[in-house]
Amino acid sequence: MLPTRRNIKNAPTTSVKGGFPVYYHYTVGISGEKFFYGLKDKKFIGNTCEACDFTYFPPKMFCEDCFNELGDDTYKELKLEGTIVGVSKVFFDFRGQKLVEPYHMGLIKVEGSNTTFFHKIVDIENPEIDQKVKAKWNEDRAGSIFDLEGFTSS
Amino acid sequence: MDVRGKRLTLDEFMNTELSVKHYPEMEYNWATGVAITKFLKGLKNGKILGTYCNDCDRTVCPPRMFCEECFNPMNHYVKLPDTGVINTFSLAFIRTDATRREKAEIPAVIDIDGTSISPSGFLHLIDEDVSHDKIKIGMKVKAVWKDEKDRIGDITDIKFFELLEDD
Amino acid sequence: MTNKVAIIGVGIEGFRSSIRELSYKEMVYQAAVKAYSDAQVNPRDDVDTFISCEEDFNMGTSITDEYAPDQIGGAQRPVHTITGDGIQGMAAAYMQIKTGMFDIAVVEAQSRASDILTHNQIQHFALDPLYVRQFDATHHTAAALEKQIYLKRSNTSEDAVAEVAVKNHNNALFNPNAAYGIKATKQDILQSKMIATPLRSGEVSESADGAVVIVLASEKGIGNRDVDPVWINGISYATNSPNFHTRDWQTAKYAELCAKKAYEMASITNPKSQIDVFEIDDTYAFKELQHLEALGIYESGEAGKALLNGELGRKGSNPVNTSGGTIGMGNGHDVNGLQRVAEVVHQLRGHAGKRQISGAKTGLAFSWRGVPTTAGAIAVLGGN
Amino acid sequence: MSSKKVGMVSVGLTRFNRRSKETPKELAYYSSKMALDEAGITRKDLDGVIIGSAPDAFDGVHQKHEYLTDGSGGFNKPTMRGYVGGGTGVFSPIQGWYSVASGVHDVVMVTTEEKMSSIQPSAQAGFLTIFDNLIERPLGPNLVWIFALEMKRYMETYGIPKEHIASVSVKNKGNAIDHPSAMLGKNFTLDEVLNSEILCDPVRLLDISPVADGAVSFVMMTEEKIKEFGISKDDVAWVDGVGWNVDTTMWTNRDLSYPKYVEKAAKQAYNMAGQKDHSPEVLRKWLSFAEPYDPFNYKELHHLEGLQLFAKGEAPKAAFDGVTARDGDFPVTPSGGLLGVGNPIAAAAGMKSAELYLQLTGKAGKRQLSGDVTRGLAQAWGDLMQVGTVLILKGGRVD
Repeated sequence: MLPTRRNIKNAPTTSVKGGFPVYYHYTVGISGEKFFYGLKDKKFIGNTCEACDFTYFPPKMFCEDCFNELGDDTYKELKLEGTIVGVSKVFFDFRGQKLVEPYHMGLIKVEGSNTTFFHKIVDIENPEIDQKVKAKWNEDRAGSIFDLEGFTSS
Repeated sequence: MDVRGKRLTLDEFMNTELSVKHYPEMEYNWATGVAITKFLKGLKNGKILGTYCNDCDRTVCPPRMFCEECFNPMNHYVKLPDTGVINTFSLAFIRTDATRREKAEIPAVIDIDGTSISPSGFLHLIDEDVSHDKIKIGMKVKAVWKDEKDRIGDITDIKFFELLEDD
Repeated sequence: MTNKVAIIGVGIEGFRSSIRELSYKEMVYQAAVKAYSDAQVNPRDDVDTFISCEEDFNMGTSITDEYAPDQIGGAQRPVHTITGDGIQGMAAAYMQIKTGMFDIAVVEAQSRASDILTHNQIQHFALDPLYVRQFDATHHTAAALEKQIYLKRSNTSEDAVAEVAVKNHNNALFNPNAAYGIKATKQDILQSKMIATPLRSGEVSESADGAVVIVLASEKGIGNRDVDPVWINGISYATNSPNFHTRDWQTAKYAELCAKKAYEMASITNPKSQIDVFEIDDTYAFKELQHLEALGIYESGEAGKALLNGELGRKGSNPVNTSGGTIGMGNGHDVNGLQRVAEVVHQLRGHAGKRQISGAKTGLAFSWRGVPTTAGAIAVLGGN
Repeated sequence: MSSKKVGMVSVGLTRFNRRSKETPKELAYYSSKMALDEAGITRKDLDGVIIGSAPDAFDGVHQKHEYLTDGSGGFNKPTMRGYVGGGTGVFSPIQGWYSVASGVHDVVMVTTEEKMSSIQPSAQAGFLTIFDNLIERPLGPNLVWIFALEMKRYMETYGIPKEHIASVSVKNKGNAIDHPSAMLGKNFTLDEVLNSEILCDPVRLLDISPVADGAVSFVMMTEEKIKEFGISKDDVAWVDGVGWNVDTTMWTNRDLSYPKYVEKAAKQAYNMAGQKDHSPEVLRKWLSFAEPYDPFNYKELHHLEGLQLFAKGEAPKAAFDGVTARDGDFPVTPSGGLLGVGNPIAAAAGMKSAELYLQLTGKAGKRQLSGDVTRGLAQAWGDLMQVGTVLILKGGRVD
């Protein structure tokens, strides 16, 4: 039998409750703007560091390695397909609650990029590493990560 | 020097379709420990407690389990009077969320009588109905407690401090 | 003077699944008193600099270093926070002593997981807000993906991963500072609930409460003190990339990077034969194996086999996590590194009781910052 | 053991904005890249990265250190984040100093960053959580409270008129007109400051520095590396002294009229620099100028006294009389400070550290002080009115 922690919510000791009564509004930044508008238009926008011969998807304003700035002329459209690098069927959400409908999260190497894109894999019973996949779009798109419903078999 | 950073107006910042919102759920239930548990229980009983350090020969408030000066344990709890002196105060017209209050609340550091270093006390509030002209640093104050049945062992068991020199 | 830095005192409070009778400051005070008595120092007179390792959201306080000084004796002294692991804090203290301007330094880290009601949500909050956090998947998903890639790449079996957890839970039975010492079996682990394929809950270290305080000193700082120094022969830390898109999923790159530097400092060319005891991060069971390979102690795919051969057990040729690791002692988050260091110090001093590895002269402590980071820190320690 | 000589060879700054379009990583990139370019080196030359950023609650990412590593040039490098609240921006270059002086690293990037616009509904909401979780937060405090309480005590103890304190706002916001990063450079009159909107008496709107987004970076390295890269001594500022100190958490048990912790940090730095005489007249001659922390106008004065640059209670009159003006006898905050340039916490004190470098190397543009600028001091402060961090730099040709 494996250990579990005592239910501290009901621990019979003196305590004071509190939290962070805040919320956040994040700008998507310079490269994020190109990426999210791309999704809205059913496009994968990446960008390439010529010096490192390395293509970022999502794009980045700078190359992590050589640290050159990647300007407007480095952005380009990528194919809407890729390969599964890793995949996991997720049974719990970020609150630790069991998901009513478990789903697959994948690491996808989008064709033409050198990076691994984290998104859902949909409509595939048992996705596997090295499997080819393509983008599946949502009909309602608003420049959000969820404009892309996920990747499905190609 | 060519400094960069694109300045956005409030409107550009808030009303772009691309921004991402997040409502974090970060909740805690901090154990109050030995010293603050005693302090809060004292408040529930209408008492202000401090601790006495044998080695430094001083009484401090709020109480603590160890002395930050000599690093020895502090085990001797003492009941202090519920009176003190205004160390400093402010007339606060803004709230925690930065919105304005019409009537100022009056946060203050109260040095509790019977402590042997000065200052030694805690943050609390002064009766917000006092006339702003009247209140001065160094004035004597006394705790105004919630009704016994409403006290829960919290710093807010003291409603506020009232001025003693009223005339 | 040869410019060496030693650990001269260690104090541990906990680890237990929860320590509710003390506030976190009071808990740290208990550990500090033990460390100072071990090191024969008075913190108010003898210590030149203090470092506290903690993260705001793990403590529930913004600018949480405000509350760091008193319980370690640091009021009106040079104190600063490292928002990282205890071994990173130790590296900061090491560097300060190496400047020649400080002789005695204190490093403290603590975990008050029981003060946190929403631990999953807080770890979720560490994910990139634009590209990762928006999915409602648990943060353990990243570890699951990494495990899958590791098993495939190194051809390591699920059995080996489960046996890591079994070994560490069992080792913890002999460690009075461990929260989760239990006679676990492989079945317990393999049948535990699936969090995200292929990661099961039995492979994930449970959080615990506890604090570790260590005292570091130069040779001048040691002076005539009656202490049992353990020397820091090598210490380093490294980050790969914080982005899911660009980080290395194939290996624990951060471990490779910092090991290279620490081995160089400690003149280690063959860690497997030159090091006697290993305390290696096992926040997730597979991580112990993955880290052993990235640290150059085993070739890719060999760590799992070595484990199944019994090499990594207390009686094996390369004992790993005699303390029980984070799986056995309990996940202390910011204090994990100092948990590892404390055990190496116990082993090198011959104070490890039933866990003692006879003749241990050199030890390695390695920590990882957990999902979603790719940050690790390492210390190579040598006994007298 | 003797420490290695450490030189700061470049700085990089972003513009300080109330709201920036860039992500925190992108802001950090701007300043880091500028510092690399100014130094004439590349990321490959770095063997360590120090990151300074204040509460995670502002940028809105747990484990913010890790989040900022790629933008700060930390990919595949040793990266470390130290943290002393508002004191961070001066402490980060101190960390740069100890990581190089120790011989562990030869060339380091130090990047300080803060993006305060992300937190909603206001930065004040984030400041609630700096108060004691058990006996203060239930009272509903905000950050301005503690400044008001400390300011009131300071004024009461020494009988300081508000005009004297307000003159610091006029000076610093005016100085900031010449700072390219500034968000609030403007010539205010004393009356405008004194009659601005009341927040928490005695604190009014123009007594306070504006919250901001921004980043500031430095490159620091050993003397050997400076030679190796062929960097001219004119482009170097040497670390002369450092000090830091944190007072007890029990702020309501402290003498709020005098920052003892700043005194202790300052004396540590003066002693390291070999300056054993700590009398104000001597120190003011020894230093060419100072950049004390000014998130609120009275803090600059409070700190000048803690730094031993003026006797207790005497800094306000000196400021009012123009002694600390950019063309005064002892220039204080020629940058424009937090009051004028803006206050992206860690990056704000980073900006003050950067001002030392810029003044000492003659690169401060319109803000350049006249005469021989040989040695400067930056100081920051933070936590619950509790931290003092002090950095003293001297010019590249000063022995």
